[in-house]
Amino acid sequence: MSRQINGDILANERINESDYRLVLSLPEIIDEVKPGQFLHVKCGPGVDPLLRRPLSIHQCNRDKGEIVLLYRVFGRGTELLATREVGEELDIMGPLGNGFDLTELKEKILVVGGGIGSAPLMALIERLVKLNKEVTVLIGAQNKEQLLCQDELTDLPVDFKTATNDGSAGYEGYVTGLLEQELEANEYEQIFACGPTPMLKAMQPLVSKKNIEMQLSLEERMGCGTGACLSCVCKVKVENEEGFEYRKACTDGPVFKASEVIFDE
Amino acid sequence: MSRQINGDILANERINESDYRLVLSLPEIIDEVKPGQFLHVKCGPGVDPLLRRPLSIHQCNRDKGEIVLLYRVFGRGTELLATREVGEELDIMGPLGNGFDLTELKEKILVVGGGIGSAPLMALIERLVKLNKEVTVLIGAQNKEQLLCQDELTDLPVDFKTATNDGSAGYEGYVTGLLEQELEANEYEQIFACGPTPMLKAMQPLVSKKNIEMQLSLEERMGCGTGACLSCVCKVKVENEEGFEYRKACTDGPVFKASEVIFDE
Amino acid sequence: MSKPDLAVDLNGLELNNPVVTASGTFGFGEEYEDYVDLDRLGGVMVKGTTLKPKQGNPTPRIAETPAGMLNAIGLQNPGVEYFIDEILPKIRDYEFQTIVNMSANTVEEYQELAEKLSQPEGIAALEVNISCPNVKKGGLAFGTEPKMAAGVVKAVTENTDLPVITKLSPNVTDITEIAQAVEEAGSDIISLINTLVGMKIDIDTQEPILANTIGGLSGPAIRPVAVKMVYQVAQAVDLPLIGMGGIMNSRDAVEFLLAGASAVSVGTANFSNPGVTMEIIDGIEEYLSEYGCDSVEEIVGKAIK
Amino acid sequence: MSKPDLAVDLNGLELNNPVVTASGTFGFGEEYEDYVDLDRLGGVMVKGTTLKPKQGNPTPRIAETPAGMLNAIGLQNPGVEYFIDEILPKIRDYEFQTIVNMSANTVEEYQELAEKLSQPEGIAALEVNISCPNVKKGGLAFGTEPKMAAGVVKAVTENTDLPVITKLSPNVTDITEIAQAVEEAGSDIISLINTLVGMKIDIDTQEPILANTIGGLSGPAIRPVAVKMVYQVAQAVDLPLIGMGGIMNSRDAVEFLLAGASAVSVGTANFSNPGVTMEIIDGIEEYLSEYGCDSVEEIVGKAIK
Ligand SMILES: Cc1cc2nc3c(=O)[nH]c(=O)nc-3n(C[C@H](O)[C@H](O)[C@H](O)COP(=O)(O)OP(=O)(O)OC[C@H]3O[C@@H](n4cnc5c(N)ncnc54)[C@H](O)[C@@H]3O)c2cc1C
Ligand SMILES: Cc1cc2nc3c(=O)[nH]c(=O)nc-3n(C[C@H](O)[C@H](O)[C@H](O)COP(=O)(O)OP(=O)(O)OC[C@H]3O[C@@H](n4cnc5c(N)ncnc54)[C@H](O)[C@@H]3O)c2cc1C
Ligand SMILES: Cc1cc2nc3c(=O)[nH]c(=O)nc-3n(C[C@H](O)[C@H](O)[C@H](O)COP(=O)(O)O)c2cc1C
Ligand SMILES: Cc1cc2nc3c(=O)[nH]c(=O)nc-3n(C[C@H](O)[C@H](O)[C@H](O)COP(=O)(O)O)c2cc1C
Ligand code: FES
Ligand code: FES
Repeated sequence: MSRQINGDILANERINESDYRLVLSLPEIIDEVKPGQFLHVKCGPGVDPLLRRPLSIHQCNRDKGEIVLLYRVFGRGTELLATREVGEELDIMGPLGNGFDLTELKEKILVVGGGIGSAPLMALIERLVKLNKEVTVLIGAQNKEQLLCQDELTDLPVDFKTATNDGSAGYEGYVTGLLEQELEANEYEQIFACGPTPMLKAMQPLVSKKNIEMQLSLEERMGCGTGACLSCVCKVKVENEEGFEYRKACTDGPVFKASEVIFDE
Repeated sequence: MSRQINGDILANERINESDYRLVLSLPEIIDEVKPGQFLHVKCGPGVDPLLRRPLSIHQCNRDKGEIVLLYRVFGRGTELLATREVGEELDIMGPLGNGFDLTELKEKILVVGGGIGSAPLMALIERLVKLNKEVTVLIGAQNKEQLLCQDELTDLPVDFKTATNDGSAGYEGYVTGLLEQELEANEYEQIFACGPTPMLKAMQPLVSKKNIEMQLSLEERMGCGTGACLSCVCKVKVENEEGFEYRKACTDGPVFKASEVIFDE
Repeated sequence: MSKPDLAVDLNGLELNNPVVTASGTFGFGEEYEDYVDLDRLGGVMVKGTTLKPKQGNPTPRIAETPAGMLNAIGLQNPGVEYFIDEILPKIRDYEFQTIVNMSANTVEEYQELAEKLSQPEGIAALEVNISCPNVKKGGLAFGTEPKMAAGVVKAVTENTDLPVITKLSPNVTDITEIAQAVEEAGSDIISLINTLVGMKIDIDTQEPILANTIGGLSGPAIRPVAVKMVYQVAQAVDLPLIGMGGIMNSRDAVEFLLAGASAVSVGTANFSNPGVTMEIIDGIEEYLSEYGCDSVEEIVGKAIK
Repeated sequence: MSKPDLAVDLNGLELNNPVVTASGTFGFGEEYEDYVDLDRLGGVMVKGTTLKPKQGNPTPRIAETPAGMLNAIGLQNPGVEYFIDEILPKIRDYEFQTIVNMSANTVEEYQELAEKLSQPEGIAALEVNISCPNVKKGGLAFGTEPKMAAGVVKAVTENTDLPVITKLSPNVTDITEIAQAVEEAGSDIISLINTLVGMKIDIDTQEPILANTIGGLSGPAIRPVAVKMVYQVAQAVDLPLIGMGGIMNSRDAVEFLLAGASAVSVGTANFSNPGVTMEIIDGIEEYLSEYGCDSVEEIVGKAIK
């Protein structure tokens, strides 16, 4: 069950030029949270902006009842969110979405994140590590400063590699280039990925060629977050006349099987 | 000349249940300010609310370059203003309006304020005292807590009387009741008043009966504040077919001669 | 003092209270189960339903605007048969009145929809969305021309015993003309307003944001337009009105009641505050108590001079 | 790289840059002298001018709404003679183009206004506001019916040598129909949009807030409607357009240019930010530079698919 509640803001700190780390006290919902789910956040009071903003659950500290979000300041909503202060309350709906499907986990797992899309992967990686999976993580970013989760990942028993567009850390180029290398060098049984649409789209053929099962977390503009408004749909392959069906990112996703997702031109 | 500038907020403190005292650093305009003028304030960024709010200049400290506003939290704009913090900047236009006409000052002067309408009178009183006028001040409010300027007025060489609706201080009843008493008891040559429209309207016959010259500061909803939009008009007696003309509160006012103002039913 | 009576009877459509949810913004009700006590709602206007299932438009389907949003969902829905067989049985048992919003491109389709929706148990009323383009007449919306609007409404009223609500489009020169035409055509209730047509361009890509280019504007931005149209239509017809357009809280809802609506419908506000309908029901009750009113009716149209 | 050329030629009306101020929101220009370098403005559309002086409506004349405002000023103005004798001489020497917005209740009055305003030096164009009620036809606005609109425009174009701008009302079913009618009637330029009709009720007093009950909605709330109408009209006529409705900054202005307007007019934004026009001129220039454009023209209508 999902709820609309106010969570106390325990921290809201800038971690690099564009990104913030927001810690919320949400003991009421903590036990329901799964990696890959998101919160639908009212960034400020009033009607400007009018709509909530979907933000993935980055980390989930069950003992303390705390949920961590990682967000990039992008437009009006996230700008406003960045001004919210410790001690204030944040109006959220959540947890929302299906999260990653962990029912048929393989052993050798690759996790790929691009840009702020790396946010939801941390909670997943922590879970995979707990389950003693063999995890390799590829994180891509514009530059070294924007590489997310570096400290956390260095502390975890995972194989962690990075790619930056400007070459300031790790592989020089897109994380999809690093992925290509990685798929040549090693055998993986399962991939989880999140990032900008062009990245996910580029990954699709690379991975399907190798016949590896992959789950993608997609981003779509959302209205309700509850499955009511049909704003957030993604194209999914089905056997009908058109060859596709629209599924809701908010309730049917945001995680979909890569093999069924259709990216438009 | 009036300007649009950002003033540093030096203080913004609650002084009773509903009212705030806001101190702005505005050295750029301080020398142009006259009692009875106002600032047109953008209470917050963004489009909610869209319009500025007119607030009278309560006090003007020329040496320090500081302007003090006194405002009551009423709706969305003033609510937002109350959340603004020391160190932030406030976007204002000002000084605006004609202010009180002090060109033909008499000796024995009565100043009457009702509710938050007392705000602009402080700057006036301070000026009158400096000019060694014999000043009597009547201030009305709902109750003792909401009586404004008490401390300041007690410290000044003026005759200061109060009225409260609930009788918790001074005369019990409207300040117009106190005024009636006062006009019976003493002779005044000139009156300045500001307050809610019903109060000003009630004062008009009382004062005209005695043939005392009076200036009223009026409140109207304002758009531009510059005389361009014609939202803020007041009816003023003139000799034309209709017997009146609309004058702009923002540039022709907000202070008008009581003898020329027409209050609608 | 006893509590005011919130129930309203709209020409045969009886609601426990005057608060319903607007079509396309509340799914089939169930979607809000976690946030709302659905049994407390007056009614739910379900997602626009067509004869055949519809995939809807490509994405992006929504864009945010100052105090509003644009949508171009394109009527994605599973079709009337799926609705009757699969969805209705699941929502029938809630206390709310189920109002089915119907969309079609021809008069014949409206008629067929009315017939189909009049069979099953559990539907309280039909809402005719006449903002859809008339395919036969080259895409001009049914709702923009009195005769066409009347034709659609007749096709529905003559083929159902359910109360018929006609939902008016605000994108017209004179909404009272359309309102009078649908009144004459037998509509029992009028709901208004549907969205204003609008668009938004991304100046970075230099292209319209919505895949569909244009979309429908909803939310508080349009409230003044909606209130004015309710106020006008209330004086032009004798039918009960369901007012909507930018209602965000109970104060806004009361504004529509004072303007002449007998009930209100809440749309976009559900997105920013999923529990908003409960707050609105409570708020209307408080307002009535405060003003010493025994029933909702006492304030309906009170601002009309 | 050289600076982009901001000058635009709108069918005979030459502006140094595509930014003008909207009628009724900027007085006669002078009122903003303290805040704006008036000489830098492309043009000023002065307050709606009538044959005889007008007192206008009682107060309250404005009300704030979400991301917008309602106004019902009622065309308070000193009349055309006072304008020509007393005001024009004071503003003639500014560099901006003076555009006179004309309002009247009959075709004859429009004609007389056009004649009078064609005499003096210093007027660059006439803007015909056809949202006024047609007294003879019982108050239906001229701008809501193509033939009536064309009649007014003809009466003006046939009696002046000045470029004629027709200002369209958005409160119509099909704005392209009106646009085409005024194009045929000889209008040189079209400006759009005027305000949407709206109202607001004070739920505490249970009465409309505006003394006039209804008013015109302006500000960012209406921008999506305005952009869509500009986009549509740009494709329906061959005339240059002056786009307006909720422009708050240079990004919004560019949105209108991309939608098909050759120039923009700024209204309500002057109230919240009196220096906004200067920021908009600078912002458009920056945008053009960033996109490697040499002139404004290059982006006009670029979002049209
Ligand atoms: C399931 C999901 C999880 C997400 N998780 C994160 C996260 O953990 N951290 C993070 O920084 N971002 C995340 N995003 C993206 C984030 O929602 C957008 O960056 C944010 O909504 C932008 O809002 P804005 O007001 O700053 O931008 P604006 O451009 O002003 O927003 C305008 C509108 O577009 C929508 N929008 C804009 N960009 C996006 C986008 N990329 N995806 C979806 N809607 C968008 C907004 O929600 C809003 O309705 C996620 C998106 C989805 C769908
Ligand atoms: C010349 C002048 C000087 C003023 N000086 C002061 C002062 O020193 N201290 C103070 O507390 N108040 C003063 N007021 C009143 C103050 O402007 C309003 O209380 C304030 O605008 C209310 O805004 P809001 O957003 O809180 O209320 P809302 O009701 O949300 O405002 C909605 C709209 O109505 C207008 N409005 C509402 N009430 C008034 C009012 N009484 N007068 C004018 N416009 C109104 C607002 O400006 C806004 O446009 C003055 C008004 C004028 C005209
Ligand atoms: C996402 C969305 C989908 C909508 N779908 C429909 C629909 O299918 N049928 C219909 O008649 N109205 C539809 N509407 C219009 C609403 O029912 C309502 O008339 C409009 O949004 C104004 O109300 P609001 O401002 O409270 O949202 C939709 C509105 C939105 C925002
Ligand atoms: C206070 C006010 C007065 C106006 N007066 C006139 C007028 O006299 N003539 C006219 O054609 N338009 C008038 N308008 C409409 C504006 O010129 C403009 O078309 C409209 O406000 C939309 O632009 P905006 O959203 O930028 O304000 C007025 C608008 C406002 C807000
Ligand atoms: S956001 Fe409304 S259905 Fe997904
Ligand atoms: S507020 Fe615009 S003329 Fe006074």
